[in-house]
Amino acid sequence: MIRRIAVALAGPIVSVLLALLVTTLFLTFGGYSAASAYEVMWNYGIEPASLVSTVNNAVPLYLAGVAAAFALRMGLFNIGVDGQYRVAALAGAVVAANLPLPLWLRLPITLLVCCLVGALWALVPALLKVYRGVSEVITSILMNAIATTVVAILLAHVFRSGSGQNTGTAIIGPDGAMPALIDLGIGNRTTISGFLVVAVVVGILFYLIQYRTVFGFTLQVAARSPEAAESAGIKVNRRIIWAMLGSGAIAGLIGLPHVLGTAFRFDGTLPTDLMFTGLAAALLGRSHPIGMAFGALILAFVERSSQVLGLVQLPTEVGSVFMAVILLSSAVGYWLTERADQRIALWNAIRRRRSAGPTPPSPSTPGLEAAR
Amino acid sequence: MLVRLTGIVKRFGTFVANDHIDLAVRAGTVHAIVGENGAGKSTLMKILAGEEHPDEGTIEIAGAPHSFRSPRDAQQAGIGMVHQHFLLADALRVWENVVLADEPGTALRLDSAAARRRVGEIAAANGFPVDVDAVVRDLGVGGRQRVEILKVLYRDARVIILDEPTAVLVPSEAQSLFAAMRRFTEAGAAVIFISHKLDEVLDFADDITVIRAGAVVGRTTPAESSAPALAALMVKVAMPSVAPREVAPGTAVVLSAAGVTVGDAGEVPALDDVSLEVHSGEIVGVAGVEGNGQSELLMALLGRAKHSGTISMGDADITDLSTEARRERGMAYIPEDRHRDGVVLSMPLRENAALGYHARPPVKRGPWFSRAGAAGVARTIISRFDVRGGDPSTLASALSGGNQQKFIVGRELGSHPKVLIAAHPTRGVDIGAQSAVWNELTAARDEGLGTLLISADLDELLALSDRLLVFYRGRVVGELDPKTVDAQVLGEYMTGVRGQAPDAGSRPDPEGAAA
Amino acid sequence: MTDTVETTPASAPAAAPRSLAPSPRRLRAALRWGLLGLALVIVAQYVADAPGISASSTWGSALRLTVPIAVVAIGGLYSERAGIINVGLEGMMIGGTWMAGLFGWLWGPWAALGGGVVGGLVFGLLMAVLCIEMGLNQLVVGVAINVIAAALARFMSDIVFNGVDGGTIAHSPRIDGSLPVISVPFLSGGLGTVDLTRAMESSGLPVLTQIGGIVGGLTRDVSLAAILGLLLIPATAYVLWRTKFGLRWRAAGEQPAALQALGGKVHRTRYIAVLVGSGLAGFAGGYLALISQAYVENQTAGRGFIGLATLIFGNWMPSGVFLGSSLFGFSDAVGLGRPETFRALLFILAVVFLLIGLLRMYRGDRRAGIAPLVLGGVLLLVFLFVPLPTELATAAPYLVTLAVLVVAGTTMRPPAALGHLFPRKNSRT
Amino acid sequence: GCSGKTATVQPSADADTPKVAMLYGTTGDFSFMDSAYKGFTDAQSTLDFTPLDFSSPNTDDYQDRLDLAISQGAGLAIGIGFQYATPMEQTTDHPDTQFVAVDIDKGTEIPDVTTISFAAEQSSYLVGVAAALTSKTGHIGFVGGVDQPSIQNFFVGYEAGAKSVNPDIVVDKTYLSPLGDFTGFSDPTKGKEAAASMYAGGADVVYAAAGGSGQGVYEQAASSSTDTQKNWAIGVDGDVYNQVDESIKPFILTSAIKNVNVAVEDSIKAFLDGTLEPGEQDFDLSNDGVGYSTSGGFLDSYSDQLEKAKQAIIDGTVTVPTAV
Ligand SMILES: Nc1ncnc2c1ncn2[C@@H]1O[C@H](COP(=O)(O)OP(=O)(O)OP(=O)(O)O)[C@@H](O)[C@H]1O
Ligand SMILES: Nc1ncnc2c1ncn2[C@@H]1O[C@H](COP(=O)(O)OP(=O)(O)OP(=O)(O)O)[C@@H](O)[C@H]1O
Ligand SMILES: [Mg+2]
Ligand SMILES: [Mg+2]
Repeated sequence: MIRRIAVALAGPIVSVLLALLVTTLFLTFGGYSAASAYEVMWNYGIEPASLVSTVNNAVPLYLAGVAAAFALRMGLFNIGVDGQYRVAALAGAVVAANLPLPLWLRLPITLLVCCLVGALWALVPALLKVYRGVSEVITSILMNAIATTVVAILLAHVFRSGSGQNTGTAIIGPDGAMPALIDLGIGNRTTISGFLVVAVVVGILFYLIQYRTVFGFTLQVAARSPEAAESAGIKVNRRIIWAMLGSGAIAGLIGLPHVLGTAFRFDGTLPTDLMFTGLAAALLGRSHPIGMAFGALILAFVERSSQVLGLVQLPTEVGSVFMAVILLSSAVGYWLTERADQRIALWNAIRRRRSAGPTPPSPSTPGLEAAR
Repeated sequence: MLVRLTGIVKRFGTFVANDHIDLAVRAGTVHAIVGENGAGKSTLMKILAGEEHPDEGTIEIAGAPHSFRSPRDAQQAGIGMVHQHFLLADALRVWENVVLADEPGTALRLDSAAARRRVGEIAAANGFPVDVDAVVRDLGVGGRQRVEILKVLYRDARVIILDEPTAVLVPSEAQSLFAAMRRFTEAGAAVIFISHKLDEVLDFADDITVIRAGAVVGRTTPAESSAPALAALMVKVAMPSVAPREVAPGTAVVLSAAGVTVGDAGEVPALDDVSLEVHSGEIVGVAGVEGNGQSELLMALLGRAKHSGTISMGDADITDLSTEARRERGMAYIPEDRHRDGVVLSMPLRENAALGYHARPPVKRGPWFSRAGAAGVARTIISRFDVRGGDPSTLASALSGGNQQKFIVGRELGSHPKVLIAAHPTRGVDIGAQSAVWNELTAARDEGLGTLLISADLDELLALSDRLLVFYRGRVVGELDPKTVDAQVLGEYMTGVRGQAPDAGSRPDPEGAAA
Repeated sequence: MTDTVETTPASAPAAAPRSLAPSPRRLRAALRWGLLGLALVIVAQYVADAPGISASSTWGSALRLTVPIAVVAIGGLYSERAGIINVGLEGMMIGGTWMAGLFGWLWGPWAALGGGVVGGLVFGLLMAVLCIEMGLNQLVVGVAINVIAAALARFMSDIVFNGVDGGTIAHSPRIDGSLPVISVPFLSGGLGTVDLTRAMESSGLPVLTQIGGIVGGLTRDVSLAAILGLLLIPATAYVLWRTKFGLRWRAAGEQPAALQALGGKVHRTRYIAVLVGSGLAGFAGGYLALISQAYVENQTAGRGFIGLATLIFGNWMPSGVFLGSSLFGFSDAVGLGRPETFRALLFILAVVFLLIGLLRMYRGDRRAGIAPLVLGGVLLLVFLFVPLPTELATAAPYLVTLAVLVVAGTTMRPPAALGHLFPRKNSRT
Repeated sequence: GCSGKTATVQPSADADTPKVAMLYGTTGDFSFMDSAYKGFTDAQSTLDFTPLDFSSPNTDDYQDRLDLAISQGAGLAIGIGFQYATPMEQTTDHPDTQFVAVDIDKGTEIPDVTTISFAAEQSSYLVGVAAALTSKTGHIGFVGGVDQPSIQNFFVGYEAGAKSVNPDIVVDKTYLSPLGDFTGFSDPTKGKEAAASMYAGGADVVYAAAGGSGQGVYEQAASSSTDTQKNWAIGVDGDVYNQVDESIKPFILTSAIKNVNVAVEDSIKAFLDGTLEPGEQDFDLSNDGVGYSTSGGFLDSYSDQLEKAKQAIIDGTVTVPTAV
């Protein structure tokens, strides 16, 4: 048990250390002082405002990670998250700005609409996969590009509000925006957005659905062995559709923290590539609801703290290099710790056998146990 | 001695799979290796074939010591192995699979004409009718096995290892395999083969080595031994046998198919207008060479294949019901291919115990999946069916094939079904386990379970069935009484020599068929 | 069994064809379809009043836009045929653009192409070590390579290009000179001969104009890099089906255990495939950099992903990749042209879909006929009555590809061992 | 508020000089951002202040950057791009920091913020006049990077200018990517093909308002020119003639100039002088905030007409339409 926890912790720690090492190499190669870069980043990163911003910025990353993980657990690679949240965010911005209802009604409806639209956008790849045998990867990529165009057309010709260079939808008033969860009151902009609650709820739902329900079980079976699933009475095609719908629904929420909490409208400032960072969070956290939360927080922390680098004549790209490297090093880190763990398990087993004397051979080797 | 293994030890982690095994094989002989599931037979053969490295011990081929670092080394020493689970690239052609990694031609050009010619020649010389240009995906089990053997022959093997070659073959295919084995030995090669079917071992082997728990426990020859004696060496149970039934079959029809046809429009249907009935407390056997519609029948009964005609359970028409609904009504299923259909190898036994029974208690509690419930089911199966080598948290892949099979049988019978559709329930299972499975099937039968039994093992069919249907080209060509039929007649039905009357298959017609 | 999946042989089945050279029957079919296509283009040009649809500029553009996608997709084919999923194509391509910028700036255009290959190889090596050697998840590694390449390109530009004359954090200095362009003699004015197709194109005579435009566009001023890139397709087909390596390569992606059991070197084969593939993806990046005569940040613009889509669209076959990438390149070229050219493309698609639908109905396959008929009908109505927003043209290649997928519905057959780990020690997967 | 950590963050800072922060996207677009950055560096070489450089390619952290500038004690924060309007409007508590927002829509008023607008349509009008005067085919083109108002604005002015010379002139236009998809600013391959299609279709002058993709347009102007047909390209924001390779210079007719660098440098100067006032500053033809370049001398023969058109706009006798 202690070993399990140690292994679980060692993975991320080794990953971060590896990423630091590689980034240091790059910085040194570029003729910069890595130590001062990290020091500056760390000092800025642990300022209260930065920490709050980290938490808030981790929310969309977490949602993106969960969205990807939801499909990944069914063996589907939903590379269309970007398109799904883009379309959904537009719908959400329009609803939140225009629905003549009080906040307590408007907000849930907005969330729901976003889920629906995101799910609908994900339905296209799902249906094509089921009825046409077309890989979801290719249709998702196409749907991303199409989403951009559809949003552009809708925005330019239907929902654009106001004039000038700003091409956003109508401004969302306080009756449609996400209220703050708490204001820590320790300086400028230290309010934690209500979306933290949304993220936690999504995380819990993800956990319950995927890990605790019969439905989640059927998804797992369908992913690992479609034939066995069909024989057991699990309709694989339906699971594919449900998994994509679920993934799309969660993806639909990704853009909302920005729309309902930062820009208060849908406009050109909507971040466009949350999917990959979110996927990184998912991979860092091994698709586990809590692991992904840590992954998202780490990435958001790095992103935020690297903003300060320009001040010390260091390239701000260090942040993105670090984030990219940590993605890889997380995989490598887990690999290293797992290997080490298997070794230890083997030594332990041999020692136990020696001390216990000759026993009948046990068919299940401890090494296999640990590899799970 | 062509092959001499001395003191072979192989450990996996702390587990000793081979424990100081000595083995000697003479040129020009067939050497059989028998032993229960997990005894270490395949491991030993993989060591000989250069796929595993022994921790201790020596390998001598024709008197010369060898240390194989790769399968390539073993092949160069003249050793070829046909795996229990075939190692073929489905998307490639027969000749491509055969010549792979040993192709004729230059670096920049593969001489496909020469390759195809050579493969064709070898096939012809050994009496293997295969289309060298066929894509392996389209071949049946027998065809695939022939490709595997061609791979060995193409590399001029002097020692040919066959790991459970007959487990998947029907008798006629097995016969032609044994004929081919004879040809190899007459040409001076040695054949080592592993089998759980003791009668064929006694019929065809020259020498027999018995392995238990990684160690050799006996060396004998067919002349000096008998099936019970071998079984006694291998395991501590008697030969599987079925006591004469005491409870008469019921009269209620629990499963019936009427005019069921499976197939694409415009093509010869794979299953052609089949009608059959299974009564409560009855085991109906289905005999037939593999590929004569049995798989399609299974898929149709299970609700996984589109078909015309009607299927009923009891009085209820279930034609339009999903697999899930059918299972809900008490249909249990032991699949043909346990790795593909029966278990999810990467999941623990706990989850595998829930497979197919996830929609009912104790696994399902409201919307929740009860791990405790599933673990309880798994534990019950493990203890009741003597599944060895795991607890509910063990991955299914860590179980030996025979134990996986026992687990599946236990899961399906443990659910108290009304109807059991069982395909090859003892395939690849050692005789101890086989006897256990047979006992379970007859016990369930006596409690009123109606079973449709599809098997390639004629002994099994004859021992267990109350009635026997013979399939040929997707039709039922005869209904026989297992107590009176002789193997010769059965074989003629199965190969289409008999029972080809135009409408023989449309209705079970015992009198006409048995004549 | 998924009985709902339609099996339409839109792309050839994945099994090796007997012969690489097209059979007479195939040639005749190709000719028939080619003539039908030509007729359609001519009709569409007049119906939509869109000279652009047959203009040599459009077809030339189509060719140039096809090349990078075809090459990067072929790069993906190398690794995926060996069983390694390659989501990192975009990153390898980025590596290619950057190195091409560096090499090209220092040593000229030929070096730029070589630099592209080197840039791709850097990430190919990373992928090979991580996926083959360590057996890490291939999706993870691919995604990581994309992210790393983008970040590194910027970081390295800051160090290497920024401050150099003509270079910035987003650009390399200019690549001086370009690769030679080639025109076919007598057909399109190569070697100082007459330019027949240009004369035809400007003749204004129906049919002659269009043929002149299409042939001229495809044969005039074609860059050597483009020719090299396109030659990769038949070359790859040859390697895949006519060499010893090709057989082992396919086996490594279908059933590596079989290859290994026969003494083949699975890991070495996969290494070679991944490295060659990454080099090609980098080559595609180098090609882009040559077009802009510099490395420009983000200039790959997602083409690596389109390449991945094309590879899947093409069912992991070189011919399929060619088909997919030219479809994409042509629609892209049309989308960049005048609006009426896009409408002409719409018309062509509508007619093709209607024809396919009718053909399927006629052959008695009603279910398969419905989708193309409906889609074709809708497109025709849109063509006739709906004024299209101009923005739609930028999505032309994506929409066209999606529509074709809906209609064709391939039953994809990826290499059987795609994405499977193959640990070094064990003999069985 | 200014935090105590500033000192460690700012090793090279001279604690006494005022701090000026510039918040911008990324340089290297050969136009807008580069120009702004030039203003910032030019100011550093002539004026005495501590520069704080905030660059980020992200589209969603404008507010963060602004907050960071304030917390680092910037006396002046210059935001490059209209996206800074909202964050600056929402940041109310900044007693020690003055704000300048560059490239804001004309007529936008933000309390306590100096907003600078550029009449890009006016310069585009003039290059449109130049294009129409130069074109031999009566057919010109426009390649826009992204289909968004700021770029449409260039087109509107360009077309109006061209039509003022030749009402029958044909003006092609293509946007490389739709609204919200910024790849159109960095895809020279597409820029090149779009221009190729226009030149082949008969246009002989193409105006590229496409950021980095413009490079492809310039290259295509050169490579598609023949002995009988000379094709021209028009650049944008900075003087493109000075940025491109020698071999391409002969094909750069002119550039529509937007003196962002001047705006930045002037703001810093005014800040240091203590004369920077909140409110609107319009950079247009009248104060040479925008204009057109004459490098290469290709427009020498039309200078009278161009100057006349310019004067007409300044005088208000001609009103250039806008898209924003
Ligand atoms: N690679 C491995 N790692 C760990 N244990 C293994 C490995 N291969 C085999 N074993 C173990 O070694 C034992 C012997 O396996 P082997 O395949 O030799 O049995 P077998 O006699 O062929 O059984 P069967 O009759 O079921 O085919 C099994 O219990 C198995 O669990
Ligand atoms: N890595 C492993 N760890 C533990 N057991 C393993 C491992 N690899 C294989 N085994 C077990 O070793 C045995 C040998 O594997 P092999 O593939 O020869 O199948 P087998 O036992 O002969 O299978 P079957 O009886 O199903 O036909 C199997 O029982 C398998 O479950
Ligand atoms: Mg075995
Ligand atoms: Mg076995």
